[in-house]
Amino acid sequence: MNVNNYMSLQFISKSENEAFARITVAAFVSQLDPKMNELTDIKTVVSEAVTNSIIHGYENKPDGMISISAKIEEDTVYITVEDEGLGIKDIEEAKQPLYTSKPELERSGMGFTIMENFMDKVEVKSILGKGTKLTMMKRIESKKALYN
Amino acid sequence: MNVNNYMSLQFISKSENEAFARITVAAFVSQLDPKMNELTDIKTVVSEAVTNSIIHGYENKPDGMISISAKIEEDTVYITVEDEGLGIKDIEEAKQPLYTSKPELERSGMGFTIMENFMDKVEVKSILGKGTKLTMMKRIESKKALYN
Amino acid sequence: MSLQLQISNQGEALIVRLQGELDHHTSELLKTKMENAIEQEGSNHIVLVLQDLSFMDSSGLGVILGRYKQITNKGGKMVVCNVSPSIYRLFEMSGLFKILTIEEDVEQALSSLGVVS
Amino acid sequence: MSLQLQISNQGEALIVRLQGELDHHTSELLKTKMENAIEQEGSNHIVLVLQDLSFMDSSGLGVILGRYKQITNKGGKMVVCNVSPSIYRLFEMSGLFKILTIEEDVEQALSSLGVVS
Ligand SMILES: Nc1ncnc2c1ncn2[C@@H]1O[C@H](COP(=O)(O)OP(=O)(O)O)[C@@H](O)[C@H]1O
Ligand SMILES: Nc1ncnc2c1ncn2[C@@H]1O[C@H](COP(=O)(O)OP(=O)(O)O)[C@@H](O)[C@H]1O
Repeated sequence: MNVNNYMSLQFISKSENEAFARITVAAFVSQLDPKMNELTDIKTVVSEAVTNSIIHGYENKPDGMISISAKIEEDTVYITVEDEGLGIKDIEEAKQPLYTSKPELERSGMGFTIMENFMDKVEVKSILGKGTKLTMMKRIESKKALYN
Repeated sequence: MNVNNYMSLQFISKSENEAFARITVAAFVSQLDPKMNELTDIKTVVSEAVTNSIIHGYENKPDGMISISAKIEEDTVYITVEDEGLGIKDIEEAKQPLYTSKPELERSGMGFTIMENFMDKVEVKSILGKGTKLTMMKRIESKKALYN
Repeated sequence: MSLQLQISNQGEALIVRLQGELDHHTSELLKTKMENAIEQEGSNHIVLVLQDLSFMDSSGLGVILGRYKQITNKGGKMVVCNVSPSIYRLFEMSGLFKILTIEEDVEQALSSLGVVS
Repeated sequence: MSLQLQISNQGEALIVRLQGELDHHTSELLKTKMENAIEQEGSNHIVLVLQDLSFMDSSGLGVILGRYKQITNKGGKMVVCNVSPSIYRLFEMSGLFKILTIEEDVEQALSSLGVVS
Protein backbone atom coordinates (compact mmCIF):
# COMPACT_ATOMS: atom_id res chain seq x y z
CA MET A 1 0.00 0.00 0.00
CA ASN A 2 1.30 3.39 -0.95
CA VAL A 3 -0.47 5.78 1.42
CA ASN A 4 1.25 9.15 1.37
CA ASN A 5 -0.92 10.55 4.09
CA TYR A 6 -4.08 9.67 5.94
CA MET A 7 -6.48 11.22 8.42
CA SER A 8 -9.92 10.53 9.76
CA LEU A 9 -12.30 12.81 11.60
CA GLN A 10 -15.50 12.32 13.58
CA PHE A 11 -17.84 15.01 14.87
CA ILE A 12 -21.43 15.45 16.00
CA SER A 13 -24.19 16.45 13.58
CA LYS A 14 -24.38 20.14 14.42
CA SER A 15 -24.52 22.59 11.54
CA GLU A 16 -21.62 24.58 13.06
CA ASN A 17 -19.45 21.64 12.05
CA GLU A 18 -20.09 22.08 8.31
CA ALA A 19 -17.53 24.90 8.20
CA PHE A 20 -15.21 23.01 10.56
CA ALA A 21 -15.30 19.91 8.34
CA ARG A 22 -14.49 21.73 5.11
CA ILE A 23 -11.67 23.74 6.73
CA THR A 24 -10.16 20.53 8.10
CA VAL A 25 -10.26 18.62 4.82
CA ALA A 26 -8.95 21.68 2.95
CA ALA A 27 -6.05 22.00 5.41
CA PHE A 28 -5.20 18.34 4.85
CA VAL A 29 -5.44 18.49 1.06
CA SER A 30 -3.40 21.68 0.90
CA GLN A 31 -0.30 19.49 1.41
CA LEU A 32 -0.70 18.62 -2.28
CA ASP A 33 -0.34 22.31 -3.15
CA PRO A 34 -3.64 22.44 -5.07
CA LYS A 35 -4.78 25.39 -7.14
CA MET A 36 -7.22 27.77 -5.47
CA ASN A 37 -10.22 26.52 -7.46
CA GLU A 38 -9.39 22.88 -6.74
CA LEU A 39 -9.39 23.67 -3.03
CA THR A 40 -12.74 25.46 -3.41
CA ASP A 41 -14.14 22.36 -5.16
CA ILE A 42 -13.02 20.14 -2.28
CA LYS A 43 -14.46 22.50 0.33
CA THR A 44 -17.75 22.62 -1.54
CA VAL A 45 -18.20 18.86 -1.88
CA VAL A 46 -17.33 18.28 1.79
CA SER A 47 -19.86 20.94 2.72
CA GLU A 48 -22.52 19.26 0.53
CA ALA A 49 -21.91 15.80 1.91
CA VAL A 50 -21.79 16.87 5.57
CA THR A 51 -24.89 19.05 5.17
CA ASN A 52 -26.75 16.07 3.68
CA SER A 53 -25.80 13.87 6.63
CA ILE A 54 -27.02 16.54 9.04
CA ILE A 55 -30.28 17.46 7.28
CA HIS A 56 -31.30 14.20 5.62
CA GLY A 57 -29.37 11.52 7.50
CA TYR A 58 -30.05 12.84 11.00
CA GLU A 59 -32.97 15.17 10.20
CA ASN A 60 -31.28 18.04 12.03
CA LYS A 61 -30.94 16.18 15.32
CA PRO A 62 -27.57 17.13 16.86
CA ASP A 63 -26.73 13.75 18.41
CA GLY A 64 -25.60 11.84 15.33
CA MET A 65 -21.99 11.11 14.44
CA ILE A 66 -20.44 11.96 11.08
CA SER A 67 -17.13 10.42 9.97
CA ILE A 68 -14.82 11.73 7.31
CA SER A 69 -11.63 10.18 6.05
CA ALA A 70 -9.12 11.62 3.63
CA LYS A 71 -6.26 9.81 2.00
CA ILE A 72 -3.56 11.21 -0.24
CA GLU A 73 -1.96 8.76 -2.68
CA GLU A 74 0.49 10.41 -5.02
CA ASP A 75 -1.50 13.22 -6.68
CA THR A 76 -4.95 11.84 -5.83
CA VAL A 77 -7.24 12.56 -2.88
CA TYR A 78 -9.82 10.04 -1.67
CA ILE A 79 -12.49 11.36 0.65
CA THR A 80 -15.24 9.45 2.43
CA VAL A 81 -18.17 10.98 4.32
CA GLU A 82 -20.32 8.64 6.36
CA ASP A 83 -23.34 8.81 8.64
CA GLU A 84 -25.43 6.29 10.54
CA GLY A 85 -28.67 8.03 9.71
CA LEU A 86 -31.85 7.26 7.81
CA GLY A 87 -30.27 6.20 4.54
CA ILE A 88 -31.45 6.84 0.97
CA LYS A 89 -34.37 4.90 -0.51
CA ASP A 90 -33.69 5.49 -4.19
CA ILE A 91 -30.12 6.56 -4.96
CA GLU A 92 -30.75 7.16 -8.68
CA GLU A 93 -33.64 9.49 -7.90
CA ALA A 94 -31.61 11.26 -5.18
CA LYS A 95 -28.85 11.99 -7.70
CA GLN A 96 -31.16 13.75 -10.17
CA PRO A 97 -30.36 17.45 -10.49
CA LEU A 98 -32.91 19.55 -8.56
CA TYR A 99 -34.39 16.51 -6.81
CA THR A 100 -34.87 17.08 -3.09
CA SER A 101 -36.97 15.28 -0.50
CA LYS A 102 -37.08 18.44 1.63
CA PRO A 103 -38.34 21.33 -0.55
CA GLU A 104 -39.95 22.84 2.57
CA LEU A 105 -36.43 23.51 3.88
CA GLU A 106 -35.54 25.44 0.70
CA ARG A 107 -33.10 22.74 -0.40
CA SER A 108 -31.95 23.21 -3.98
CA GLY A 109 -31.55 19.53 -4.83
CA MET A 110 -28.12 20.32 -6.28
CA GLY A 111 -25.87 18.59 -3.74
CA PHE A 112 -25.18 15.39 -5.64
CA THR A 113 -24.91 17.21 -8.96
CA ILE A 114 -22.24 19.51 -7.51
CA MET A 115 -20.34 16.57 -5.99
CA GLU A 116 -20.34 14.69 -9.30
CA ASN A 117 -19.24 17.77 -11.22
CA PHE A 118 -16.45 18.78 -8.85
CA MET A 119 -14.95 15.35 -8.20
CA ASP A 120 -13.53 12.81 -10.64
CA LYS A 121 -15.58 10.02 -9.10
CA VAL A 122 -18.42 9.76 -6.58
CA GLU A 123 -19.77 6.52 -5.19
CA VAL A 124 -22.85 6.36 -2.97
CA LYS A 125 -23.66 3.43 -0.72
CA SER A 126 -26.73 3.59 1.47
CA ILE A 127 -28.82 1.20 3.52
CA LEU A 128 -32.23 2.35 4.71
CA GLY A 129 -32.21 2.79 8.48
CA LYS A 130 -28.47 2.11 8.64
CA GLY A 131 -26.80 5.06 7.00
CA THR A 132 -25.02 6.47 4.00
CA LYS A 133 -21.39 6.43 2.85
CA LEU A 134 -19.98 8.59 0.06
CA THR A 135 -16.60 7.80 -1.46
CA MET A 136 -15.12 10.48 -3.68
CA MET A 137 -11.91 10.85 -5.62
CA LYS A 138 -10.12 13.75 -7.26
CA ARG A 139 -6.77 14.13 -8.97
CA ILE A 140 -5.04 17.33 -7.94
CA GLU A 141 -3.16 19.14 -10.69
CA SER A 142 -0.62 20.76 -8.44
CA LYS A 143 2.85 21.88 -9.39
CA LYS A 144 4.19 19.64 -6.64
CA ALA A 145 2.72 16.48 -8.16
CA LEU A 146 4.83 16.99 -11.27
CA TYR A 147 8.05 16.67 -9.34
CA ASN A 148 7.16 13.80 -7.00
CA MET B 1 -23.86 15.13 29.88
CA ASN B 2 -23.70 18.63 28.57
CA VAL B 3 -21.47 18.34 25.49
CA ASN B 4 -21.82 21.47 23.40
CA ASN B 5 -19.63 20.10 20.65
CA TYR B 6 -17.27 17.22 20.08
CA MET B 7 -14.79 16.04 17.50
CA SER B 8 -12.05 13.49 17.23
CA LEU B 9 -9.24 13.21 14.73
CA GLN B 10 -6.71 10.53 13.82
CA PHE B 11 -3.73 10.87 11.52
CA ILE B 12 -0.41 9.22 10.79
CA SER B 13 2.79 10.32 12.49
CA LYS B 14 4.24 12.46 9.71
CA SER B 15 5.63 15.86 10.63
CA GLU B 16 3.49 17.48 7.90
CA ASN B 17 0.53 16.74 10.15
CA GLU B 18 1.76 18.99 12.96
CA ALA B 19 0.46 22.04 11.12
CA PHE B 20 -2.66 20.16 10.02
CA ALA B 21 -3.46 19.15 13.62
CA ARG B 22 -3.15 22.64 15.07
CA ILE B 23 -5.20 24.21 12.26
CA THR B 24 -7.94 21.63 12.82
CA VAL B 25 -8.14 22.11 16.58
CA ALA B 26 -8.01 25.91 16.17
CA ALA B 27 -10.86 25.79 13.62
CA PHE B 28 -12.91 23.75 16.08
CA VAL B 29 -12.18 25.97 19.08
CA SER B 30 -12.87 29.14 17.10
CA GLN B 31 -16.58 28.40 17.59
CA LEU B 32 -16.09 29.76 21.10
CA ASP B 33 -14.95 33.07 19.62
CA PRO B 34 -11.63 33.06 21.50
CA LYS B 35 -9.24 35.97 21.62
CA MET B 36 -6.33 35.85 19.19
CA ASN B 37 -3.77 35.00 21.89
CA GLU B 38 -5.97 32.23 23.33
CA LEU B 39 -6.12 30.64 19.88
CA THR B 40 -2.33 30.94 19.56
CA ASP B 41 -1.98 29.20 22.94
CA ILE B 42 -4.18 26.32 21.77
CA LYS B 43 -2.30 25.99 18.47
CA THR B 44 1.01 25.96 20.32
CA VAL B 45 0.06 23.24 22.83
CA VAL B 46 -1.38 21.01 20.09
CA SER B 47 1.81 21.49 18.14
CA GLU B 48 3.92 20.56 21.18
CA ALA B 49 1.89 17.46 22.00
CA VAL B 50 1.74 16.16 18.42
CA THR B 51 5.45 16.84 17.87
CA ASN B 52 6.25 14.87 21.03
CA SER B 53 4.20 11.89 19.80
CA ILE B 54 6.02 11.99 16.47
CA ILE B 55 9.57 12.49 17.76
CA HIS B 56 9.51 10.70 21.11
CA GLY B 57 6.50 8.36 20.92
CA TYR B 58 7.19 7.05 17.41
CA GLU B 59 10.84 8.13 17.06
CA ASN B 60 10.12 9.77 13.72
CA LYS B 61 8.70 6.65 12.12
CA PRO B 62 5.78 7.67 9.91
CA ASP B 63 3.57 4.64 10.50
CA GLY B 64 2.18 5.45 13.94
CA MET B 65 -1.29 6.79 14.62
CA ILE B 66 -1.99 9.90 16.65
CA SER B 67 -5.47 10.64 18.04
CA ILE B 68 -6.79 13.98 19.13
CA SER B 69 -10.14 14.77 20.65
CA ALA B 70 -11.63 18.13 21.46
CA LYS B 71 -14.75 18.81 23.46
CA ILE B 72 -16.44 22.12 24.12
CA GLU B 73 -18.52 22.34 27.29
CA GLU B 74 -19.88 25.81 27.91
CA ASP B 75 -16.81 28.07 27.88
CA THR B 76 -14.24 25.32 28.42
CA VAL B 77 -12.22 23.28 25.93
CA TYR B 78 -10.92 19.81 26.73
CA ILE B 79 -8.25 18.43 24.42
CA THR B 80 -6.64 15.00 24.45
CA VAL B 81 -3.61 13.94 22.39
CA GLU B 82 -2.74 10.27 22.38
CA ASP B 83 -0.18 7.96 20.81
CA GLU B 84 0.59 4.25 21.00
CA GLY B 85 4.30 4.80 21.06
CA LEU B 86 7.18 4.17 23.44
CA GLY B 87 5.75 5.89 26.49
CA ILE B 88 7.50 7.98 29.14
CA LYS B 89 9.65 6.36 31.83
CA ASP B 90 9.67 9.17 34.38
CA ILE B 91 6.88 11.71 33.92
CA GLU B 92 8.13 14.07 36.65
CA GLU B 93 11.56 14.24 35.03
CA ALA B 94 10.00 14.70 31.57
CA LYS B 95 8.04 17.71 32.82
CA GLN B 96 11.12 19.57 34.09
CA PRO B 97 11.81 22.75 32.10
CA LEU B 98 14.70 22.22 29.66
CA TYR B 99 14.73 18.44 30.18
CA THR B 100 14.92 16.53 26.92
CA SER B 101 15.87 12.95 26.14
CA LYS B 102 16.89 13.97 22.61
CA PRO B 103 19.37 16.88 22.84
CA GLU B 104 21.04 15.58 19.66
CA LEU B 105 17.88 16.60 17.77
CA GLU B 106 18.15 20.18 19.11
CA ARG B 107 15.05 19.75 21.25
CA SER B 108 14.62 22.58 23.72
CA GLY B 109 12.98 20.56 26.47
CA MET B 110 10.29 23.23 26.78
CA GLY B 111 7.25 21.31 25.43
CA PHE B 112 5.68 20.34 28.75
CA THR B 113 6.51 23.69 30.33
CA ILE B 114 4.70 25.50 27.51
CA MET B 115 1.69 23.19 27.73
CA GLU B 116 1.41 23.73 31.49
CA ASN B 117 1.77 27.48 31.11
CA PHE B 118 -0.72 27.87 28.26
CA MET B 119 -3.46 25.55 29.54
CA ASP B 120 -5.39 25.65 32.82
CA LYS B 121 -4.73 21.97 33.44
CA VAL B 122 -2.50 19.27 31.90
CA GLU B 123 -2.62 15.60 32.84
CA VAL B 124 -0.12 13.07 31.52
CA LYS B 125 -0.74 9.34 31.50
CA SER B 126 1.87 7.08 30.02
CA ILE B 127 2.66 3.38 30.01
CA LEU B 128 6.09 2.26 28.82
CA GLY B 129 5.79 0.40 25.54
CA LYS B 130 2.06 1.20 25.31
CA GLY B 131 1.80 4.91 24.71
CA THR B 132 1.06 8.32 26.12
CA LYS B 133 -2.14 10.30 26.61
CA LEU B 134 -2.31 13.99 27.44
CA THR B 135 -5.54 15.55 28.69
CA MET B 136 -5.64 19.33 28.73
CA MET B 137 -8.22 21.90 29.71
CA LYS B 138 -8.60 25.62 29.12
CA ARG B 139 -11.35 28.13 29.85
CA ILE B 140 -11.87 30.49 26.95
CA GLU B 141 -12.60 34.09 27.87
CA SER B 142 -14.62 34.92 24.80
CA LYS B 143 -17.26 37.58 24.50
CA LYS B 144 -19.66 34.85 23.42
CA ALA B 145 -19.25 32.91 26.66
CA LEU B 146 -20.53 35.89 28.61
CA TYR B 147 -23.86 35.81 26.85
CA ASN B 148 -24.48 32.08 26.76
CA MET C 1 -16.45 30.88 9.27
CA SER C 2 -19.58 32.94 9.56
CA LEU C 3 -21.82 35.24 7.59
CA GLN C 4 -22.30 38.95 8.00
CA LEU C 5 -25.02 40.81 6.18
CA GLN C 6 -25.69 44.46 5.68
CA ILE C 7 -29.11 45.57 4.52
CA SER C 8 -29.90 49.01 3.17
CA ASN C 9 -32.53 50.71 1.00
CA GLN C 10 -32.15 52.62 -2.21
CA GLY C 11 -35.39 53.83 -3.76
CA GLU C 12 -37.59 50.81 -4.28
CA ALA C 13 -34.72 48.38 -3.87
CA LEU C 14 -33.47 46.48 -0.87
CA ILE C 15 -29.69 46.12 -1.12
CA VAL C 16 -28.29 43.08 0.70
CA ARG C 17 -24.51 42.73 0.99
CA LEU C 18 -23.09 39.39 2.08
CA GLN C 19 -19.70 38.83 3.64
CA GLY C 20 -18.17 35.53 4.74
CA GLU C 21 -19.43 32.02 4.09
CA LEU C 22 -22.92 31.01 3.00
CA ASP C 23 -23.69 27.37 3.82
CA HIS C 24 -26.59 25.51 5.44
CA HIS C 25 -25.64 26.77 8.90
CA THR C 26 -25.51 30.44 7.94
CA SER C 27 -28.35 30.30 5.38
CA GLU C 28 -30.91 30.24 8.25
CA LEU C 29 -29.81 33.71 9.33
CA LEU C 30 -29.91 35.04 5.78
CA LYS C 31 -33.38 33.61 5.22
CA THR C 32 -34.86 35.13 8.38
CA LYS C 33 -33.27 38.55 7.95
CA MET C 34 -34.20 38.86 4.29
CA GLU C 35 -37.76 37.58 4.78
CA ASN C 36 -38.31 40.18 7.47
CA ALA C 37 -36.69 42.98 5.51
CA ILE C 38 -38.77 42.21 2.40
CA GLU C 39 -41.97 42.26 4.43
CA GLN C 40 -41.17 45.25 6.62
CA GLU C 41 -39.57 47.54 4.09
CA GLY C 42 -42.17 46.83 1.46
CA SER C 43 -39.42 47.01 -1.14
CA ASN C 44 -40.24 46.05 -4.71
CA HIS C 45 -36.83 44.75 -5.72
CA ILE C 46 -33.76 43.05 -4.27
CA VAL C 47 -30.13 43.59 -5.13
CA LEU C 48 -27.90 40.86 -3.70
CA VAL C 49 -24.23 41.85 -3.56
CA LEU C 50 -21.88 38.86 -3.36
CA GLN C 51 -18.57 40.74 -3.59
CA ASP C 52 -17.24 39.65 -0.16
CA LEU C 53 -18.77 36.19 -0.13
CA SER C 54 -15.79 33.84 0.14
CA PHE C 55 -17.71 30.57 0.10
CA MET C 56 -21.11 29.32 -1.05
CA ASP C 57 -22.59 25.86 -1.57
CA SER C 58 -25.97 24.50 -2.69
CA SER C 59 -27.65 25.65 0.53
CA GLY C 60 -26.90 29.17 -0.70
CA LEU C 61 -28.59 28.37 -4.02
CA GLY C 62 -31.67 27.25 -2.08
CA VAL C 63 -32.00 30.37 0.02
CA ILE C 64 -31.37 32.67 -2.97
CA LEU C 65 -34.00 30.83 -5.00
CA GLY C 66 -36.39 31.11 -2.02
CA ARG C 67 -36.00 34.91 -1.86
CA TYR C 68 -36.30 35.10 -5.67
CA LYS C 69 -39.68 33.37 -5.39
CA GLN C 70 -40.72 35.59 -2.50
CA ILE C 71 -40.02 38.83 -4.35
CA THR C 72 -41.41 37.72 -7.73
CA ASN C 73 -44.62 36.64 -5.97
CA LYS C 74 -44.94 40.26 -4.94
CA GLY C 75 -44.33 41.33 -8.54
CA GLY C 76 -40.77 42.45 -7.86
CA LYS C 77 -37.38 41.58 -9.35
CA MET C 78 -34.12 40.24 -8.00
CA VAL C 79 -30.67 41.09 -9.32
CA VAL C 80 -27.42 39.48 -8.15
CA CYS C 81 -24.11 41.29 -8.62
CA ASN C 82 -20.36 40.97 -8.03
CA VAL C 83 -20.49 37.22 -8.57
CA SER C 84 -17.13 35.40 -8.31
CA PRO C 85 -16.28 32.75 -10.92
CA SER C 86 -16.73 29.88 -8.46
CA ILE C 87 -20.18 31.06 -7.39
CA TYR C 88 -21.10 31.78 -11.01
CA ARG C 89 -20.33 28.14 -11.75
CA LEU C 90 -22.92 27.05 -9.15
CA PHE C 91 -25.54 29.37 -10.68
CA GLU C 92 -24.77 27.88 -14.07
CA MET C 93 -24.90 24.27 -12.93
CA SER C 94 -28.27 24.75 -11.26
CA GLY C 95 -29.83 26.78 -14.06
CA LEU C 96 -30.37 29.65 -11.61
CA PHE C 97 -28.52 32.08 -13.89
CA LYS C 98 -31.36 31.68 -16.39
CA ILE C 99 -33.96 33.10 -14.04
CA LEU C 100 -31.83 35.52 -12.01
CA THR C 101 -30.53 38.72 -13.56
CA ILE C 102 -26.79 38.98 -12.99
CA GLU C 103 -25.02 42.34 -13.20
CA GLU C 104 -21.44 43.54 -12.72
CA ASP C 105 -21.95 45.78 -9.70
CA VAL C 106 -24.54 47.62 -7.58
CA GLU C 107 -24.76 50.61 -9.94
CA GLN C 108 -25.57 48.45 -12.95
CA ALA C 109 -27.94 46.34 -10.85
CA LEU C 110 -29.86 49.43 -9.75
CA SER C 111 -30.00 50.93 -13.21
CA SER C 112 -31.24 47.62 -14.66
CA LEU C 113 -34.09 47.88 -12.14
CA GLY C 114 -34.75 51.49 -13.12
CA VAL C 115 -33.78 52.72 -9.66
CA VAL C 116 -31.90 56.04 -9.70
CA SER C 117 -28.72 55.71 -7.69
CA MET D 1 1.51 26.17 6.66
CA SER D 2 5.12 26.33 5.62
CA LEU D 3 8.27 28.33 6.16
CA GLN D 4 10.03 30.61 3.72
CA LEU D 5 13.44 32.01 4.44
CA GLN D 6 15.46 34.73 2.84
CA ILE D 7 19.16 34.95 3.55
CA SER D 8 21.32 37.96 2.74
CA ASN D 9 24.63 39.50 3.83
CA GLN D 10 25.36 42.88 5.29
CA GLY D 11 28.98 43.49 6.25
CA GLU D 12 29.98 40.77 8.68
CA ALA D 13 26.39 39.82 9.40
CA LEU D 14 24.15 37.16 7.92
CA ILE D 15 20.56 38.43 7.85
CA VAL D 16 17.95 35.66 7.96
CA ARG D 17 14.31 36.63 7.45
CA LEU D 18 11.64 34.08 8.34
CA GLN D 19 8.12 34.01 6.98
CA GLY D 20 5.35 31.55 7.83
CA GLU D 21 5.33 28.90 10.54
CA LEU D 22 8.30 27.52 12.43
CA ASP D 23 7.58 24.12 13.98
CA HIS D 24 9.35 20.76 14.13
CA HIS D 25 8.53 20.02 10.47
CA THR D 26 9.87 23.30 9.12
CA SER D 27 12.75 23.63 11.60
CA GLU D 28 14.71 20.98 9.66
CA LEU D 29 14.86 23.29 6.65
CA LEU D 30 15.89 26.27 8.75
CA LYS D 31 18.62 24.27 10.46
CA THR D 32 20.16 23.01 7.22
CA LYS D 33 20.01 26.33 5.38
CA MET D 34 21.43 28.33 8.27
CA GLU D 35 24.17 25.82 9.06
CA ASN D 36 25.31 25.95 5.47
CA ALA D 37 25.08 29.72 5.22
CA ILE D 38 27.07 30.22 8.43
CA GLU D 39 29.80 27.88 7.15
CA GLN D 40 29.94 29.10 3.57
CA GLU D 41 29.60 32.82 4.09
CA GLY D 42 32.04 32.86 6.96
CA SER D 43 29.89 35.53 8.59
CA ASN D 44 30.72 36.61 12.12
CA HIS D 45 27.21 37.49 13.23
CA ILE D 46 23.59 36.53 12.67
CA VAL D 47 20.53 38.77 12.60
CA LEU D 48 17.31 36.77 12.75
CA VAL D 49 14.27 38.75 11.59
CA LEU D 50 10.98 37.31 12.88
CA GLN D 51 8.64 40.01 11.55
CA ASP D 52 6.61 37.72 9.28
CA LEU D 53 6.75 34.61 11.43
CA SER D 54 3.10 33.85 12.20
CA PHE D 55 3.68 30.80 14.39
CA MET D 56 6.49 29.30 16.45
CA ASP D 57 6.66 26.56 19.07
CA SER D 58 9.41 24.96 21.18
CA SER D 59 10.99 23.32 18.12
CA GLY D 60 11.73 26.87 16.99
CA LEU D 61 13.41 27.59 20.33
CA GLY D 62 15.58 24.52 19.80
CA VAL D 63 16.78 25.45 16.35
CA ILE D 64 17.42 29.09 17.34
CA LEU D 65 19.40 27.97 20.38
CA GLY D 66 21.33 25.58 18.12
CA ARG D 67 22.36 28.39 15.75
CA TYR D 68 23.17 30.63 18.72
CA LYS D 69 25.62 27.97 19.93
CA GLN D 70 27.06 27.53 16.44
CA ILE D 71 27.81 31.22 15.98
CA THR D 72 29.07 31.86 19.52
CA ASN D 73 31.43 28.89 19.15
CA LYS D 74 32.94 30.82 16.26
CA GLY D 75 33.20 33.90 18.45
CA GLY D 76 30.23 35.63 16.82
CA LYS D 77 26.98 37.09 18.07
CA MET D 78 23.33 36.53 17.35
CA VAL D 79 20.62 39.18 17.49
CA VAL D 80 16.90 38.52 17.06
CA CYS D 81 14.57 41.31 15.97
CA ASN D 82 10.93 42.11 15.23
CA VAL D 83 9.74 39.64 17.85
CA SER D 84 5.94 39.40 18.28
CA PRO D 85 4.50 39.31 21.82
CA SER D 86 3.55 35.62 21.55
CA ILE D 87 7.05 34.59 20.44
CA TYR D 88 8.59 36.88 23.05
CA ARG D 89 6.65 34.93 25.67
CA LEU D 90 8.32 31.70 24.53
CA PHE D 91 11.76 33.32 24.74
CA GLU D 92 10.92 34.49 28.24
CA MET D 93 9.58 31.14 29.42
CA SER D 94 12.66 29.29 28.22
CA GLY D 95 15.17 31.82 29.52
CA LEU D 96 16.44 32.28 25.95
CA PHE D 97 15.88 36.04 26.13
CA LYS D 98 18.65 36.17 28.74
CA ILE D 99 21.30 34.90 26.35
CA LEU D 100 19.96 36.25 23.05
CA THR D 101 20.12 39.94 22.25
CA ILE D 102 16.71 41.18 21.17
CA GLU D 103 16.35 44.39 19.18
CA GLU D 104 13.43 46.30 17.65
CA ASP D 105 14.36 45.99 13.98
CA VAL D 106 17.16 45.15 11.55
CA GLU D 107 18.76 48.61 11.75
CA GLN D 108 19.08 48.49 15.51
CA ALA D 109 20.23 44.88 15.35
CA LEU D 110 23.01 45.78 12.91
CA SER D 111 24.10 48.83 14.84
CA SER D 112 24.20 46.82 18.07
CA LEU D 113 26.62 44.50 16.26
CA GLY D 114 28.66 47.45 15.08
CA VAL D 115 27.82 46.70 11.43
CA VAL D 116 27.30 49.81 9.33
CA SER D 117 23.98 49.58 7.50
N1 LIG E 1 -26.76 11.41 3.91
C1 LIG E 1 -28.04 11.27 3.45
N2 LIG E 1 -28.95 10.57 4.17
C2 LIG E 1 -30.23 10.44 3.74
N3 LIG E 1 -30.68 10.97 2.58
C3 LIG E 1 -29.82 11.68 1.80
C4 LIG E 1 -28.46 11.86 2.20
N4 LIG E 1 -27.85 12.59 1.23
C5 LIG E 1 -28.77 12.83 0.29
N5 LIG E 1 -29.96 12.29 0.60
C6 LIG E 1 -31.20 12.33 -0.20
O1 LIG E 1 -30.85 12.72 -1.51
C7 LIG E 1 -31.57 13.88 -1.91
C8 LIG E 1 -30.77 14.72 -2.86
O2 LIG E 1 -29.62 15.26 -2.20
P1 LIG E 1 -28.95 16.57 -2.77
O3 LIG E 1 -28.70 16.41 -4.23
O4 LIG E 1 -27.78 16.88 -1.93
O5 LIG E 1 -30.06 17.71 -2.59
P2 LIG E 1 -30.64 18.44 -1.29
O6 LIG E 1 -29.69 18.24 -0.14
O7 LIG E 1 -30.70 19.87 -1.70
O8 LIG E 1 -31.98 17.84 -1.01
C9 LIG E 1 -31.95 14.55 -0.61
O9 LIG E 1 -33.06 15.41 -0.75
C10 LIG E 1 -32.20 13.36 0.31
O10 LIG E 1 -33.49 12.83 0.10
N1 LIG F 1 4.50 11.32 23.53
C1 LIG F 1 5.68 11.03 24.13
N2 LIG F 1 6.18 9.75 24.06
C2 LIG F 1 7.36 9.44 24.66
N3 LIG F 1 8.10 10.35 25.36
C3 LIG F 1 7.67 11.61 25.47
C4 LIG F 1 6.44 12.01 24.85
N4 LIG F 1 6.26 13.33 25.14
C5 LIG F 1 7.31 13.72 25.87
N5 LIG F 1 8.18 12.69 26.09
C6 LIG F 1 9.45 12.73 26.88
O1 LIG F 1 9.41 13.91 27.69
C7 LIG F 1 10.56 14.71 27.42
C8 LIG F 1 10.24 16.18 27.58
O2 LIG F 1 9.31 16.62 26.60
P1 LIG F 1 9.24 18.16 26.19
O3 LIG F 1 9.13 18.99 27.45
O4 LIG F 1 8.16 18.33 25.21
O5 LIG F 1 10.66 18.48 25.56
P2 LIG F 1 11.31 18.04 24.14
O6 LIG F 1 10.22 17.57 23.22
O7 LIG F 1 11.94 19.28 23.65
O8 LIG F 1 12.28 16.94 24.45
C9 LIG F 1 10.99 14.33 26.01
O9 LIG F 1 12.34 14.62 25.77
C10 LIG F 1 10.68 12.83 26.01
O10 LIG F 1 11.71 12.09 26.64
